[in-house]
Amino acid sequence: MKHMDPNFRKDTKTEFPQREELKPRKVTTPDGQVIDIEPLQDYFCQEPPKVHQKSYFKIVEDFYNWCRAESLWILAFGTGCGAIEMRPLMTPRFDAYRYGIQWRATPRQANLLMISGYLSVKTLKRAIRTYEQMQGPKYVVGLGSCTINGGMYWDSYNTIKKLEEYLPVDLYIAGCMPRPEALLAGFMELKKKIKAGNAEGANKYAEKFDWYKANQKAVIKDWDMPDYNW
Amino acid sequence: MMQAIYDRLKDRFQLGALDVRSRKGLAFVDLRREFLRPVLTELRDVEGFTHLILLTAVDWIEDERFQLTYLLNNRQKNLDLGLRLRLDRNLAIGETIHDLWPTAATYQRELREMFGIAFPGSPRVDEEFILEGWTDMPPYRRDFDTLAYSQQTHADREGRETSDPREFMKQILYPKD
Amino acid sequence: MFSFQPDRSQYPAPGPDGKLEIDLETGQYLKLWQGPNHPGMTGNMSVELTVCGDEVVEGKTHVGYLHRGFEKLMERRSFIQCFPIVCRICVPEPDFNEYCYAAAVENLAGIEVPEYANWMRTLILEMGRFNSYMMAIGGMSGALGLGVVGQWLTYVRDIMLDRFEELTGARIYHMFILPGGVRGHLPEGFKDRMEEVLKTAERYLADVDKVMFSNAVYKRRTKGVGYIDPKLFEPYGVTGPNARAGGVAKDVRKDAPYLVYDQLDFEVPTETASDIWARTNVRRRDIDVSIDLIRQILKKFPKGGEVMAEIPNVLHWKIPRGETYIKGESSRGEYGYYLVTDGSGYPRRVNVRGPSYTHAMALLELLIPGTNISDVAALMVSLHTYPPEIER
Amino acid sequence: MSFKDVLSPFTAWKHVLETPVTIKDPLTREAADRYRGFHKNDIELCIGCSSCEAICQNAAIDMVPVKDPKEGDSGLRPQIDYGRCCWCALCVDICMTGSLTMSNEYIWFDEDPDAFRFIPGVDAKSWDSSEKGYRREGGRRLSGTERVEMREMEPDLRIGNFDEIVAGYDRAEAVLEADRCVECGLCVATCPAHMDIPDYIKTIREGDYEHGLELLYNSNPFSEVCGRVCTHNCETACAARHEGDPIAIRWLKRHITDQVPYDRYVDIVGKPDLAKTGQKIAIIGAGPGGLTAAFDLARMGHAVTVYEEKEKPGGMMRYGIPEYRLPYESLDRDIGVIEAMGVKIKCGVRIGKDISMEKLKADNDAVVLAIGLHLGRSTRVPGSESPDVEKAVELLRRITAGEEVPVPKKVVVIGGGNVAMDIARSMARLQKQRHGEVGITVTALESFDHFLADEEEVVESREEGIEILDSRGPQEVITVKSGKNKGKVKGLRTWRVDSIFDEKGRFNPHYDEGDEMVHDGEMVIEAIGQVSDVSLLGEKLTEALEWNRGRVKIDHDGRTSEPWLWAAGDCVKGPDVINAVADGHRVAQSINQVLVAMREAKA
Amino acid sequence: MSIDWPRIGYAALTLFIVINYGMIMTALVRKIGARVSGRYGIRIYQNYIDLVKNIALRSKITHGVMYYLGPVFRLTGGVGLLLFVPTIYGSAMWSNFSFAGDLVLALYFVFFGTLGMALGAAESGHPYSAIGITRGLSQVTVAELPLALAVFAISLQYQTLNITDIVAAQQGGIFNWTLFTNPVATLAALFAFVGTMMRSPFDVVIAPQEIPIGPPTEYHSSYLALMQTNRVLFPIAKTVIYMNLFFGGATNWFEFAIKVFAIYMISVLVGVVHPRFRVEQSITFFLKWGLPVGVLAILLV
Repeated sequence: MKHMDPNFRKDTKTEFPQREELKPRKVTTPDGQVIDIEPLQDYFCQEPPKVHQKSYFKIVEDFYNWCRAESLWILAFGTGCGAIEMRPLMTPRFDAYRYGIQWRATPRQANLLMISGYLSVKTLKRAIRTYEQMQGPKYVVGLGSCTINGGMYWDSYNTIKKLEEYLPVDLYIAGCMPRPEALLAGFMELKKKIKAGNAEGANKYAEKFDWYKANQKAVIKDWDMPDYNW
Repeated sequence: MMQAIYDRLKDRFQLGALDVRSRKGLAFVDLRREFLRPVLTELRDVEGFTHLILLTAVDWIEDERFQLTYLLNNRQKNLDLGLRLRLDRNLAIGETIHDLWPTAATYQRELREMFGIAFPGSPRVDEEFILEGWTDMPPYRRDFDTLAYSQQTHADREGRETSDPREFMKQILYPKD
Repeated sequence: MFSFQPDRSQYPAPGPDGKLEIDLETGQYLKLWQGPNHPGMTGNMSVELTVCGDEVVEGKTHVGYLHRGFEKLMERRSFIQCFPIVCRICVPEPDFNEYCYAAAVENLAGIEVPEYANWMRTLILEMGRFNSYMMAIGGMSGALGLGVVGQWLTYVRDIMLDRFEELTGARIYHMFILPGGVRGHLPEGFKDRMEEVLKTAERYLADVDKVMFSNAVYKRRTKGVGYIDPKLFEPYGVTGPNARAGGVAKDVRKDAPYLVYDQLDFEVPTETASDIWARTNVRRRDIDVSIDLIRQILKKFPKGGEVMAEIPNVLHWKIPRGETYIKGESSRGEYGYYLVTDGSGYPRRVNVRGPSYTHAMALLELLIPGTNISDVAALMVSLHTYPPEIER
Repeated sequence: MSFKDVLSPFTAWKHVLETPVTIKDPLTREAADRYRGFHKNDIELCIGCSSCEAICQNAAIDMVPVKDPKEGDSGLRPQIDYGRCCWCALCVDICMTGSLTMSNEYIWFDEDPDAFRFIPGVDAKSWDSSEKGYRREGGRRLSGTERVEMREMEPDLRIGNFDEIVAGYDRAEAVLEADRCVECGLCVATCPAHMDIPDYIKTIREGDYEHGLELLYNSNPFSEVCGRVCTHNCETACAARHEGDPIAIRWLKRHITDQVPYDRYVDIVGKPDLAKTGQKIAIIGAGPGGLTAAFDLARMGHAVTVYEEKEKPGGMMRYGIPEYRLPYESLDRDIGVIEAMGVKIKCGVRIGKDISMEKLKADNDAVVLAIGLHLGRSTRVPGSESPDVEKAVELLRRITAGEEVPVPKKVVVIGGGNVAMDIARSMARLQKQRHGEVGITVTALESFDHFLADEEEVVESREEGIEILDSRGPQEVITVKSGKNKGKVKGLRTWRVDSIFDEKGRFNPHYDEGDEMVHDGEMVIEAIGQVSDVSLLGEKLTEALEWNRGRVKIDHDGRTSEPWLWAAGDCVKGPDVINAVADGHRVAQSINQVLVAMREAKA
Repeated sequence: MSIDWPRIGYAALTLFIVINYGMIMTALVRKIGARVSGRYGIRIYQNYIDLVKNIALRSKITHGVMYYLGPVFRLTGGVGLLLFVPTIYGSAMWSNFSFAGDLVLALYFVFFGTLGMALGAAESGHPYSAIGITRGLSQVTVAELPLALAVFAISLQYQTLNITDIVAAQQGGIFNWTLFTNPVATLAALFAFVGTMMRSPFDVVIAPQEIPIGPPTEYHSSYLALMQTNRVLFPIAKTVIYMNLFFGGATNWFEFAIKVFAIYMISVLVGVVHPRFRVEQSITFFLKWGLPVGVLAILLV
C-alpha cells in the first residue's frame, strides 16, 4: 500500500455554485402575469420531520409492532454491489416473501431501506432523499463492510465510511457481500428489534435532525434540495 | 503486419518508434500532436482501424506531461494499435475527435472531469459526468491523494490501533534500549 | 389496421444541429427521471427523459452513482492488492476483471501461466458468462413484466453460484484468478455436480423458450423495437451480442483466442434484425454455447498440475516499465484492461474498458429519442449494461 | 406470430404442481467447504509477524498486543475489522505460519457498527471450531519458501587448506533471496544489536548497496565479520522459517559488504564532523565489544585508545575463529574502518603489566573492560591434566598466531558447541596437510535434537570427514599407563548421557553406564567453555568490584560497581560476536551520557 | 323513503364477508403464482398484516383534498359495485341493493373508481402518477368497450337490465348459463375482464419496471390501506358481475367462493405467463380482437 502524501490538503474553500435553474427567478406567464418561482421550495416540503409518539396503549403498540415486523416492505433501490444478492433473496431459492418481506418500487410505500454496500456521495444524496420520502416508522439496514467502516473503498474519495452519520441505521450485516442467508438472518434480527419496539430510527432522525443534516452537508457539496425534502 | 502498416505511415507522419514489447497484435507508437487527426483518419479509413477501443490518459507528473492513449482496433486483421500523444500538463488542452468516433465524446467528458484535460468543441464536455458537486482538483491526477482526501472528508471509525512488530518487540524484549 | 404511429408533425422541428429545441415551460414536455431507484434500471444509474405524450424526445444517461474511483485506488495498491478489488468493477460478471487484470500483469511481468490454470480460468469465465446471461434474460423478461422467467433464471443462476462457491469459495466476488494462476484445483466430484446444474438449466431454458421466446405478447413488444443500425456499430463502439444481433459475427474468443479457446469447438450465434428481440435471442443462444463450452472444458480438463506460476514475493513485486492492453469477450462485449507500469510496485495507471461504457452512454442516448416511454426499460436491459463498469 | 405463440406460454403452469425449489431453512444452511467466511487464527502457531496486515489492501487488520505471548513471537495478534474486510483471503495466502485460516461461517449482524472487530483465536467465536472453510492449497505461493543455495567449496577441495569456504551470493541470487523477506521485523528485536535487517535487505532488492552499507554500519561496525560468522539469532526468529527456510540474513549482509568497494567504506560510513570533546577513554581489549565501543565513542568526538595484549587486534574474532570461516583480511577491513574513525589501537600492551589499572583510571575519563574469554575450561575428568589434553581456545590461538601445534593422527574433541567444531575442523585441516587424512572424533554432551553448534557446522564437519557423536559424557582421558609412552594420551572413555539437567534446571548429567565407549586418540581437546583472565584487574580492584558467578557484575548499560569502569563483551555476556557488538553500543551510549554530563557540570 | 335497516346490516355483512374472502383469496392466488415460479410465496394471512401495518404508519403526508378523496372514490367504486349487484341469487339477505336497473349502475361504478383515482393521483403531482392515469383511463375505456357491447348483447338477449333477472334466466343447469347460450358475448366480456384486472399483459398502468408504480406512486399509510382494501374488493365485485351475467350466478356462499375463484383465475392464468403490452398495444389489441367480438355478439343476438 502506497503511503499517504502528508502534504495533501483538500480544497475546503471552493463552494459549489448553485445551479442556474434552481435559483429563484421571475417568470412571465403566457397571460402576462409575472410570478416568482423558487424551484427549491416549490416542489418540496420545508417542515422538518417530527418525533412521533407511540400509541398510548402498550398492547396496541405491541400489536402494531408485530405487524410492522411481519410486513417489511423493502425499497427496490440497489445502492451498491449488495443489490445483486437481493434478487436471489426474492426468488425461488430463498423466497423472502414467506417471511413477510416484499418489494416496493416507491419509497412512499416502503418502510425498509437497504443500503446495499458502499454509498458514493452522489448516491448518498439520493439515499437521503429516498429515506426522507419514506413514511415512519422506517428502518435502515446497512449491508456489508462498506457501510460499517468504508470497506474496501476506505481510501476512496467518493464513498462514505460510516453510514450512521448520515442515516439512522437499525442493523448492520457483515459480509462482502452478505449472502442471502445472512440477509435473512439479519431480517429476523430486525424483526425482533421491531417487535421489541426498539427500531425507532425515524424518531431518532427527527430528534437529531440538525446533526444529521450537518454531516450530510459536510460531504455533499451540491446540495440542490431543501433540508427536508419529501 | 503491424510493421507494414507502420512503415506506410512512419515517414509521412513522423511517427515515433513502434513499441511491440507487450503482446502479439498490440503495438504502441508515439505521435505528434499536429498529426493526430490525419493519422486517425488514415488509420480509420484506409488501414481498417475502425474501432476506437478506448481513449484515456496517463499522468506522467514527473515529466510535466499527460499521455493521451488512443487505442484503435482493426477487427479484420485483429490488430490493436495504441497512439500515444504528449500533452503539456500545465496547458492540458486536447483535440476533440468526436466527429471521427461519436463515442469519443464520452471518453473526452471523462478525461475532462477526471484529469482536467479540456477538449474544446466536444459535446457536453463541460457537464458533470460521474462526479457531482466536485470542487477539488481532478481526482485522477497524480498529485491528488485519495487517501488523504478521504481521511480529511470521512473520518475513520475510532478505536483502531496497530503496532509494528519491530518496535513492539523491542519494547517488550529490551524495554531499556 | 390499427397502428398508432406517433405523429411527429406536432413536435417542433429539430434545429440545424439536429437537436430539438426543448422548452419545458411550454408545458408540452415533461421531464422524467428514470432512476436511480427505479426497478426498470439495470442498476444504480438514471436516465433523464424528456417526454412528449408517451414518446421520449430526449434521453440523457446519468452515471456516477456507483463511482468508487477504482482506477485511482489501484494506483496506490500493489499489484497483488489490486487483485481483490478489480472484481468489484463489474458485479454480475466479476471474473472478467480478474482475468483481464491478471493477464495484463502477467503480460508485463513476463509470467507464463500453467496450463491447468488456463483451463480453470476458461471454466470460470464461461460459468460467469452463463450467470451474466441469466441475469440479462431474466432482467429482460422482468422489464416487460414477465416475472416468472426472471424467477426461474435467478434460480438457475443461484445453483450455478453454488458451483462457484464450491470451486472458488465465494458466491459473488470469486477472487479466484490471481496474477500468476488460480487459487485451487477442481474439487472432488465437481464435474458431476456441474452436469446436474447444466441439466437443470437446460430444463428451465426449454421452458423459457416456450414462455418467453415463443410468446405472442413478448414478440409484439420486442420485434422491431430498439433497432440499431449496423452502420453505427463502429462509430459507437458496439461489440459483443449487441453487435452480433446486427449480423456482425465478431467475438474475441474466436478472433483472438485467449486462454484455451482455440482448443474448444464453438460457433458464434448471430441474428440480423438488430432489435431488442434479436439481441435477447443472441444471448439466449449464447447460453447454449456456454453450456456446451463448460461441458467441453470439463471433459478436456487436465488431470492435475500446478495452479500457480512462480511469482516473486508479492509484498514487493515490481514490474518493469511498460504498457499493455488485454481484452476478452465478456457477456456484454469486448472487455479490456489497459495497464501502464512504471517500474515501481504499483500500477501507474489502469484503465478499464467495459462494454457498458459505450453502450449505455452515447449509444443509449442515441437510441432513446423516438421510443415509447414504456420501452425505455426494455431498451436499456436489451443493451445489457452494468452501471458499475461504466463509472468504475 | 402463430397460434402456437399464444398457447405455448401457458405451459409454464405445469410448474404449479411441482414442489418449490426453495430452501426450507436457509438460516442453518452451511456454506461450501472452501467458503471464505470469518477468520480463525491458531493462536499457538501465529507469530504476529504482520504479513497479513501488510498485504491487506483494505487496512482491515491491526496488530494488537495479547496477553502472555509465547517465546519468539512478537506478542501481537491480528485483529480483523469486518467494516473493512472483503474476504479475499490474501491474508490467509500470505500467512507465514499457516495459522490464519477461514471458517465457512458467514452470518454476523449487529446494531452497533463498532462491534464488527475481533481478534481471531483470542476472542471466542462460534466458528472457532469449524473444520471447514478456506485453506490455501499447497504451500505458500505468495512468497518463496526455499532458500537460495549458498555456493561452497567442495569438501575435498577445502579440507586441505584454510581458505574461506563459502563463496557469497552473486547479485541475482541475493535479489532472489532478499525477495523472500516479508519485512516483518521479528528479526530486528531478536538481533542483539537490533540491526535494521528488513531495511538493508530491501536495499539489496533495490540495488542500493551503499545505503545498505550505511544501514549496516549504523548498528554494527563488524558487518564483514558478522556477515560471515554471526550466530544469526535473527534467522531463528525469521517468519519464513515456519513454512520453509529462514531468510539467509547473514549471507545477505555479507553480500552487501561484498558489493561495495572497500575504498568507499569510510566515505559511506561517514566521519562525523564533530568538535573534539577532549575527553579520553581507554578500552581494554580489541575484540568486537571493545572496538564497537571505540567506534561509537570516536564518532562522538572522544579520544579513544584501545589496548590489546596480543599482536593484532580482533580478539576472539581473530584468535578464536578459524580462517576458513573468517578470513583475516575481512577482519582487517572492518578494523580498518574503525581505525579510520580515529581510534588508536595499541597492540602488545598488557594492562596490569605494561600499564596499571590505576594509571588508566587516572589518565582517562572512562575505562572499558572488554577482555573477552581467553582461557579454556577443563572437564577435570581423570587424566585431563595430561599434557596431551589441550584446550580449544588455546589451540586456536596458537594456530592463528602461526605457532607450531602438535598434529597427531587421531584427535578426540570434547564439546558440542561451535568452538568444538572450529577446533575439530582446524585440526582436520592440519591433519590433512600433515598426514593426508582426517581422524577426528567429536563427543558432545547434548543430543542432536538440542545441539549447540549450528546445523551447517555439523553438516560441513561431517562432509570433511569428522565423526560427531552426540550424548556422550566424558569420564576419563585414558593414558598409557606404562612403557615408553607412559603418560601419553591414548583415548577418551565416555558414557551415554540420559539427561543433562535435573528437574530444577541445574547442570547435573545422568549417564547410562552400560553404554560405554572408548574413542581412540593421541590428543584430547576440551572445548567445553571459556573463562576470562581477570588477573589484570589487580587485587584491589577485584575486591572493590561486585561479581556475579565469576563475571564482573554490570547493570543494563554495562556499568560496573565502579563509576569509571564499564565492562562489555564476552567477559560479561558469554561468547558471541553480535552480543559483544550490542554491548559495545550500549557501553558507548552510557559513557557518552556520563561524559556529556561531566562536560556540562564543568561548564 | 324508509330506511331498511336489516338490509343495510346485511349489506355490511356482505361487504365484510367479501373483503375477508378477497384477502384470503388474493393471497392464495399469489401463492399459486409463486408456485409457478417455484417458490412458496407469501403467507396466506399476509394481506391482513400489510393492511394493519399500513394503517399503523405514524407519519403521513397529503397533497390536497383530491389526493385524499382518490382512494375513497376508488373504494366507493368497489363497494358500490358490490352492493348494487346481487351477491347470492335468490337470497333476500345477500341481494343487497340490487334493483331493476342495477346493470347500468354497475357499469358506471366500474368506471367510477378509476375516475376518482385519476383525480386523486393527478393531485399527488408525481409525473409517474400522471402518466399512469392517462394510460389507465385510456386502457380501461377501451377495455370496457367489449364488456359494454357484451352487456348490451345479453340485455338484448334476456330483455332486461336487472341482474337478478339475468341470473334467474340462467338457472336450471349449467347449459343455461350465458357462457353456453351466448358464448360470443361471454368471450367479448372476458376480453374486458382480463383487460381490467390489472394483470399482465394489460398492467402497464401500474408496471413497476416502467413507471413505478403508476397512479398509487404517492400513496401510503391509510390511503394505501384504503386502496389495498379496494384492491381485494373491487376485482371480486367485478368478478361477481361476470359471474352473474355469464356464469349463472351463485346460489350460496360456497358456490360463490368457488365460482369467483375460478373466474378470477382466468386473469391469473393469462397474467402469470405473459409480459405486458404497451398501452397503445393494449388498445390496438382490444380494438382488433375485443371490439369485433363484442359487435359480433350484438349482431348474433
